[in-house]
Amino acid sequence: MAISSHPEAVPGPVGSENLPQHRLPMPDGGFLLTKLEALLNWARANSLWPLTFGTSCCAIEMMSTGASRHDWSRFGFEVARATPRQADMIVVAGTICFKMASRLRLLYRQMPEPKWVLAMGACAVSGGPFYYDSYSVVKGVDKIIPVDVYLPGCPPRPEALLHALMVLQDKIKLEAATRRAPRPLPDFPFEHQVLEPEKDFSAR
Amino acid sequence: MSTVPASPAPAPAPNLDLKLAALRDEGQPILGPAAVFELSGKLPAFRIEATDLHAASRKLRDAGFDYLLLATATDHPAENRFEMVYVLTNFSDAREIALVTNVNRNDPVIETVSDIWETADWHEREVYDLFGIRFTNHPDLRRILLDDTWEGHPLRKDYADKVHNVIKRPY
Amino acid sequence: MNVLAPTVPSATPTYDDYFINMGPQHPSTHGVLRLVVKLAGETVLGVTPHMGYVHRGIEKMGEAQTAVQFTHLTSRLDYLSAHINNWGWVMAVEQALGIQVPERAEYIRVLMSELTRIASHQLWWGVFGMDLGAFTPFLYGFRDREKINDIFEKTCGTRLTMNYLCIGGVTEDLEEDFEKDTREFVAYFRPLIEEYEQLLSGNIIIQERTKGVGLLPPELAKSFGVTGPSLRASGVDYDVRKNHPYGVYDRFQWKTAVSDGCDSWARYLVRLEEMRQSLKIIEQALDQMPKEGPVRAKTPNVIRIPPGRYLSRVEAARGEIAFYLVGDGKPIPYRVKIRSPGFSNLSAIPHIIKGWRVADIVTVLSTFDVVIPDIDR
Amino acid sequence: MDIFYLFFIALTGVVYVLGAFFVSRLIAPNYPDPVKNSPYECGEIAHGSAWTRFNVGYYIFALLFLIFDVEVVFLFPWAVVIKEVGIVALVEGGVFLCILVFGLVFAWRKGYLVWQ
Repeated sequence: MAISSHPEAVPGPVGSENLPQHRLPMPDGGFLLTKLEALLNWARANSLWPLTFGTSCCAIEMMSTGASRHDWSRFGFEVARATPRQADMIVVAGTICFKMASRLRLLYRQMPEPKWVLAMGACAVSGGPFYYDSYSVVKGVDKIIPVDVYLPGCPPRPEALLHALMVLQDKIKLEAATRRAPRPLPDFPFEHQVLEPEKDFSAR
Repeated sequence: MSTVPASPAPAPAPNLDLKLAALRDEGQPILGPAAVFELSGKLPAFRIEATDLHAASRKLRDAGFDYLLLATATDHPAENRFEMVYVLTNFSDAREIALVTNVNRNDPVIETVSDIWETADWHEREVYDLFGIRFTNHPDLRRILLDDTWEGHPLRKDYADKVHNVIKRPY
Repeated sequence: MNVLAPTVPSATPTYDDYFINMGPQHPSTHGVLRLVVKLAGETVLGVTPHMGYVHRGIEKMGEAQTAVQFTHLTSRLDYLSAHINNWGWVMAVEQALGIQVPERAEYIRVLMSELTRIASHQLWWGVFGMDLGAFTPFLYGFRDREKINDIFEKTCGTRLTMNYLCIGGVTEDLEEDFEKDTREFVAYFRPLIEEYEQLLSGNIIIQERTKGVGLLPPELAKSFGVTGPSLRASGVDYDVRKNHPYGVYDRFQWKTAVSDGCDSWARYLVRLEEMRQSLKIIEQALDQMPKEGPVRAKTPNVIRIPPGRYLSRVEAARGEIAFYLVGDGKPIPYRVKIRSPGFSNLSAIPHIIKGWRVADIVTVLSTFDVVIPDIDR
Repeated sequence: MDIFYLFFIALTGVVYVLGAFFVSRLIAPNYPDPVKNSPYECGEIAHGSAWTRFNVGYYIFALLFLIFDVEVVFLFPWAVVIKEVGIVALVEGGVFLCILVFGLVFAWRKGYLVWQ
């Protein structure tokens, strides 16, 4: 029973049928998994709560994936939380500009620890159609936050998003569940612009 | 880099179709002799001086053009000028007239029309944000799209951005 | 001082007003729009929108790409009316070059635009219900929207940002069973609008939260350049397809959905009515469409935009979108300005939300059907 | 004898709560980050302090909610035993509800249910 379509995935020693053993050389993950971690990873992988974060066109395809035909709650992603406190992963759906980059970084850092990022759409992967000649688009989200799964497409079809989520689930099932160190944040030179709401209302 | 002909011959093109001729005959008396009818392309426009922009807008507003479609600028660095364009139309038969003025590029200041059409408030803020043209007695002239800490005005032709790595298209 | 004596309420309120941030990441701002809201308890003293979080500089890119290449960016502006944006841009270039679009292509453009308008209103209706707390309309709306996506996918290849309209007409001819699918869809969807009415319009909570909320007087709407269903709900009968007809829209018999309720409830009903009118247009377009003929005019190999100013105006799902194009004889336009409906519609919201409660901001924002990349460009 | 059951119920409650904390401390990764504890304001850095004087309307709504919530808490055990006790419990419940309905009508008339 091949869990993921990963070429080098070698089925490990026979575990119980719904808690498969897996041996795959992972740079930062354990090599041979113990029972408890498999159980934890299996539980986490099948109940990932995405943060509602959509900036542009890919958000519509993400909503279509959440709607009735391509229902993603079959795989445990249904509960899209609005606050980062209760979210496990961010589906970065859409273009990220320099003004939004520091906000996205803050949202990522406000999420509790086992957290993952899925860069959905060409804009999030590499700046997409706005790679050339655009002065305000960050060329790829991995310059702001560490990304786990890249999903090309402009916008990617809902089935493509579902496949990317399954690849993310496979990745989670291979990681060391307990002592998973947070991934280092790439250095991003643009600091957060401080708010002055009084200025907004002084003019009027 | 060839630029838009600054002021083509005011003589209207021979094949000026009826609709444009009607617009010209309607707009000319309202705006008076100061406005030069200019048909460059397909948009009927009246070129006026920046100083009497506000008066001309007021006259057109009272003459029934109650809908400012868009207010924007075009950068002509060769002739050291910004060309401000105000496209006016109305909500009944939607015929459109453009007011075109020139603003000196070194000290771009022009009077606001946001007291005539309130939609101009945000359009002018965007022009200030992306071109750097200041609008006198505008209620709240601040950047609207870019970060307040952004240096430079991106839509100028000579905008060079060292901070946000702008990758030029190779072909 | 007698403790039981009734204390006269002090003139100045005994509480401070404070600011809250309906910030870039907020479920009800339909994208990344930040509203700084000044509150006194629950009542709103003032709202200041902050945009630019998804400002991609499309107008600057227009000065670095040829007119043909720029078409794909226009469908990413207001991605819910992708066809209509393409049509606006393509019409501007055709006006500049004086290209005459063949008859069949004109009808295909009308069909695609009206289908896009229905799909956009379906999504709006679903998200409007979700904003007011009812999750079922979201599923109903997207279920019917998938039918339109199938039709688009068969003809144009993609579901959302189709690049189907091109300079001179349409890139490909229609799928052979396009007409069958579309007629099936019209027959399938017409009774469903009544179902939409039953599901939401009859609901007392929706009526309570939208009737009389967010009054947009016609004069204010005109002065702020509000267009589209939000303007027609304030009693101003202005629709670019009727007042400034383009393409073959003047050959169809339909009426614009106008209501002079001026409130969120009127905006809600106007959009439902607009879906019915779009169905009527689609039927008439299918009947009158020439069965065969070229779908694309002959265009020069290198499309150079002659010097001058050109303007095209099109009625998108959210309002009037206009493309102002300045050419200088080169294939790359000299200046591209996109007049987006959302930009002007949003500028009216701070003036009509004063005095209402925090929950009404969500209602007004949702009935204005705001799409953020359309505002920021 | 039923003291033992009472003790047993209390025990499972305590074990259940403490167990949850203990397991999460054992398994959940714990990497505190000053930004992670900063208040969430839709992606922006929080501005100003939340320690402001609030409108009195909130207090009234909270009070009304508390009253009717506690009322429901009383009704649950009452509903369980109403069959054995019979008519007397019904009458007492009715009186209890009437008093509270009278309170609701008073609040309604005074206009506290509508936000000023």
